[in-house]
Amino acid sequence: MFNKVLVANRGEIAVRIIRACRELGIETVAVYSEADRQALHVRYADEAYLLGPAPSRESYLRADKIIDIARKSGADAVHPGYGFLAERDDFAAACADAGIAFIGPKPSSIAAMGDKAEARATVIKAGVPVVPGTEDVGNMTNDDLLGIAPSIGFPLLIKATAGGGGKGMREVRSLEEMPTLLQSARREAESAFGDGNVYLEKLVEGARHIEFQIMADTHGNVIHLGERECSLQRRHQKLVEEALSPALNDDLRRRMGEVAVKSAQAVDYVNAGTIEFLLDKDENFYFLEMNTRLQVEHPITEMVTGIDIVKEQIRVARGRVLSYKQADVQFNGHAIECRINAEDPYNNFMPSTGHITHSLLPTGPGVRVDTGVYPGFEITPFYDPMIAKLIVWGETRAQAILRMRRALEEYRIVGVRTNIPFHQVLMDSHRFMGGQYDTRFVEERFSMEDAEEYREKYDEVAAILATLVAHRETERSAQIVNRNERDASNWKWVGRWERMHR
Amino acid sequence: MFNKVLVANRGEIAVRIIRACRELGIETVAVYSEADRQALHVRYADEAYLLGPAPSRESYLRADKIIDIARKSGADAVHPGYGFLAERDDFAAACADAGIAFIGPKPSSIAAMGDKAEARATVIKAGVPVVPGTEDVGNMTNDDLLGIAPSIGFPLLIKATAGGGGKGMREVRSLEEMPTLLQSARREAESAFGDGNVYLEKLVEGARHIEFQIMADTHGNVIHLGERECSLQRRHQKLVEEALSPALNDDLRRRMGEVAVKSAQAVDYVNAGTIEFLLDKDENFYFLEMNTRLQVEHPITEMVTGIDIVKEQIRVARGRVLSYKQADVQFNGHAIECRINAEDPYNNFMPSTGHITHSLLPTGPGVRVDTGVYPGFEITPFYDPMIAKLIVWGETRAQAILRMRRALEEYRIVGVRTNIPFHQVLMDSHRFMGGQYDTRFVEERFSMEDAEEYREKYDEVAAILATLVAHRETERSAQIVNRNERDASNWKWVGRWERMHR
Amino acid sequence: MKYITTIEGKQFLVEIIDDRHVSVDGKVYEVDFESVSGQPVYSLIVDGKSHESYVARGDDNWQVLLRGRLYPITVEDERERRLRAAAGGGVAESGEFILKAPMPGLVVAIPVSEGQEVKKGQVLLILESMKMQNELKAPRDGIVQRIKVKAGESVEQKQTLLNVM
Amino acid sequence: MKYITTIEGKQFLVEIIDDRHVSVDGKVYEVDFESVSGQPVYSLIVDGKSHESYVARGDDNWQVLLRGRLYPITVEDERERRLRAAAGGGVAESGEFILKAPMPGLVVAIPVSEGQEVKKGQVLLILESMKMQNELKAPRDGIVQRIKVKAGESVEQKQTLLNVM
Repeated sequence: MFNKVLVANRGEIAVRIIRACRELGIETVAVYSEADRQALHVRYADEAYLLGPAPSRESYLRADKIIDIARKSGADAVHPGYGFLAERDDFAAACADAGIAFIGPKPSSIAAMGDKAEARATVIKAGVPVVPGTEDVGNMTNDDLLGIAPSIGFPLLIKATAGGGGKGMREVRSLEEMPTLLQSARREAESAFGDGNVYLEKLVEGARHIEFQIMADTHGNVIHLGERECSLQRRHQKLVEEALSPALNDDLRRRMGEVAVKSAQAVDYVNAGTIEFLLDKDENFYFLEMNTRLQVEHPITEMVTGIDIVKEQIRVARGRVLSYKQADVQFNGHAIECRINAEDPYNNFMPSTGHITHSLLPTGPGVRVDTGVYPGFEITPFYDPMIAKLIVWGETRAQAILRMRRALEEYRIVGVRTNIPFHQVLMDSHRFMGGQYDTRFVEERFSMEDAEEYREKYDEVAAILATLVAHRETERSAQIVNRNERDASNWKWVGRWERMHR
Repeated sequence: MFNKVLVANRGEIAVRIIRACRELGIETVAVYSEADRQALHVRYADEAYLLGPAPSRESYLRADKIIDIARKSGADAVHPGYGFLAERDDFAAACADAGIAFIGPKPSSIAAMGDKAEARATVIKAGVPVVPGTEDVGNMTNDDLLGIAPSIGFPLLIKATAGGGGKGMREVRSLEEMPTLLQSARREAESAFGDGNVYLEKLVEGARHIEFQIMADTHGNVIHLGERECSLQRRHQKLVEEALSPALNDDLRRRMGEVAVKSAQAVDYVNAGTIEFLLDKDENFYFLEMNTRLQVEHPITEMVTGIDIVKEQIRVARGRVLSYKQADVQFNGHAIECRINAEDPYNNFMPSTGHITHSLLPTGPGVRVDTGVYPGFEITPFYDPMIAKLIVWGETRAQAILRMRRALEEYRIVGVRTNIPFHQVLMDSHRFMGGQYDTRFVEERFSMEDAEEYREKYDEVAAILATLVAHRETERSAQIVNRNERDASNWKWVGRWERMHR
Repeated sequence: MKYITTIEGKQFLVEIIDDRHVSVDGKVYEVDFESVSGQPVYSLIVDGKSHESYVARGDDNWQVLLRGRLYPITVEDERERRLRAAAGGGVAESGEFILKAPMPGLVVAIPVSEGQEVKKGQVLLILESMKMQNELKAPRDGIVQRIKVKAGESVEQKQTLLNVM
Repeated sequence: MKYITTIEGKQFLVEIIDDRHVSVDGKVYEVDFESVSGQPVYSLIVDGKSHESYVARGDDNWQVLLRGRLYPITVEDERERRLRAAAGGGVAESGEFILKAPMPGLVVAIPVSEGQEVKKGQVLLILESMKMQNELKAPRDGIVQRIKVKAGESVEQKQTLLNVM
């Protein structure tokens, strides 16, 4: 039993954890970097201690300082959130050594699932299906690879061992074209990473990214809370998640859920975790990896199950038995999450920094916003661009989509660019509405230009707006010139005035 | 079937209705007074038309103008919200005459329930229990009243016919003391209202105010969505509501629900409505009145049933069959609503007006805020002081209370005084936590001073805060004086400086 | 800089040592004090404890709203305190009291008349605003001098309604 | 006042008649136009239709964000238009292009070298910010002139990175 939790994180997830603690009557300790003195988690926590300068490695990644602060403040538990130290088995072990409860799995489970080869081997032993392919061992020659390819089957992927970002990756449709593609893949990998090693993996076509939420206690009980559909990604960053997935039926859900539970049991798992699968069009599914922590998108599972996952994490870490058995987990309605990022969807999703000068949150029935920012707060370049999660619930998937559209339309954030327009265009797309998408949809078959037709409907209004704003500004600058004064307003009128008169 | 709804209201309820319409793909028309050009309902609606000057009787009560605007804009339905024209049978009839669907009951039902004597007579005929007493007919002599009193039973209340606000009201414990009390009650009523008429009503001791939500369609189906506990009132204004009531058990809920349905059927009711009851300590309950409209506190019922009442109102008004049968209505968890009013709990709940300069909404799991205001909006003296409804859901009543405390602590509104501190003290009170309260609790047994003990814990912190702010201001005014300049900041430093140096 | 800070009779001697330190009755605390979003909302971290408060100026004090409780606080520096002590100290329960409209509204009733003796807490005027009737009460005993408005009249915020001597 | 307002090649002749009226290509509309909360957020009611938009200045245009769609718009009055017509019109696809850091960050890689010919859309520099790698691309064909930073260097917002002629 512990009574004071140190939250070793920042942003919306730190706020989320503080809320759960407060609702359980547990005291909270925030830690913060110099850039985060005014952050919401500092304002909401009972105690707050400075970690160090803004860069993560000097602040939120300083495991030693965090354990010192836990000791100093009398915190007897640590919640790591996601990212930063959440999947570092050495940090979990260091907490245990210091006599501080780590609200998460055992260090051995984190380590087992953290090593890709070990995780794969472990779950294969437990009878869990994985994507067929050569193991990621490197140093295989072209002859080795050409020999093994037919047993994996075509189409397959050549992937760079040092890989990432699609560099050195080639799709192979037949054995004949494979030698040439191997050459070019190795060449690209060599130039990109200085390492020409490649391996093979079956190409799962039209694959969806499906993940199951696991909860396990220290008494041997493991249950799943259903799946989340996470196929909408860009550059391997999730953008939109749904619970449940439009691609699963009850039978498939039961079968995948059982495999997910088995995977967790294979590493003697405790607390909340997520099993990621690839699911193909023929309902074949393959274990990808396990995330041994609370997931960004956990709220959509909370919305459809009514279970507060963070409170349950704390219960389990306190040694209690899970509050729910598998049969208690019922799914009600549909939930969608849009990740609101400070990035410009009209400029290649470039991150955007600056002061938030104004903000209007969507509220009302079925809408939840988890955020760590507020008007007056500065978005700095040091951390993740995700500034809020907009989550809606509806009785059906269609109602949830309509509600999400309504909420996106209401949401105003002024001061930084956000990807809200991306989500708006996505929610209007027929492919999304039909639930017909896979992991390549956003990058290959989606464009902000899809909205052209829609746009014409309001172009006259847009023209009036631009003209009225320009007119007002011209008048304002004229007045100011008359007064023979200048001021440095947001309006950059000086620049405009100079352009006009030079 | 209609496709465009005029929302004949303002504030949070207009926003609530616009949201429901938008989520159903129905277009919306807002109306607004000169004070409300920047109101949220104007910003969110598809169309918006000016009604007239700020006072309600020149704007939101102008039924004629509203019907004109509906015609002009092509709106084929009107949603009246609550207050203003919501319970005016002539307005409902005028809509029908103009061929516009009124999203509410028939004019005859509004009229029947609007007249206190008729409502009472109607439900008595249907076998519904009412508070025993003389009918509100006036002109009874002292002898008449003394004669009838024993049949009502003691204790009873003498009430002014013209009554209101407790004036001319007397509690009578026995026949002996009644003549004297009649004299003084008449004298007070005469001086307060210019009308000395009084009547008698049984005094229901320790009464709770319990109301049942009714939904009825045009096909003869009437169901109830359970009760709301509304006993926490001040000057007959509800402040906090809960669903379900801690005072009811399943059997009593079933019995009261049946009576509520019977009451609605007695006036051939259609659409959403609310039956109000008084409930005494011995589980006797009495019909008080029916509100023939959407209720302010409808969200707590939505939270525990998962039913969107406003969407269901629209469905029913479109002639559809109710989406739910009585057996479909299940209650899950507990919900609480706090009405956030612009009034100062430390100054006799005096209304507070002004610009909202800053606002931070509580968000996260289980929290809903329905509001019509935002930073930059001005609270004017023309309308109701309720600026937001803070609604929370929890798996149990205890969890809901803890969550409400958390949400109240997070809520910041700067620019006007609010009653948030009242709610915070209330949520900490043992009586509230125990569910032990009746309609007189706030006025007779609650005080903001109850918090004295709690306050001492933080008085040193408060002293530091005040001193730092005062110190900073002194330094700032000194600097400004040095620069021989003055500015008109929020800080009123000029006044302070003058006081210091005179 | 030293201040005498008083919360309803309870005195604290608060010294601002430097930007990061204050002492209260001799005990030194490390403080980190910032206003949030340029508003009169303050974040204060005292020896690691995080507090947030809305601090507003009252008529003759500071109103600190902290964790749902309101603290009326006076802050005086030593010079102010000496001056007040020399002047006799204590807030006199006499002098003229001017009742001003706390908000715009409509005068519903004035249950007192000029020359009438009134007790502390007695209702002087009923003002309707935001659909509510608000009773404005006498802050102390006295005699009503001049009534400047009448029932049915609309008044602006801060408009003088009547005075009591 | 008359303006020529252009959305991606589509022209509108917009005349501001008075505070409450504008015409677009000769058709008159009643407008009610206000900024909200002192922000560049505008509420516009045109013949009863209520719109809300965020309007920001781009480098050489206005960016109007309306109902989830971005409209890049140029607004010119008649004088500006005459001047531009006299100057030959059209934005020249030549001259120096200076690549500046769109945000503070860390230079991860510079896949081009001085004197190298680059095509429109080619990656000039990779900048890491907010844990993301962002590719900065050439807006048109040209030759890289001077590279002022190197991989591993931290840069401030708006700092010049390199230029292309």
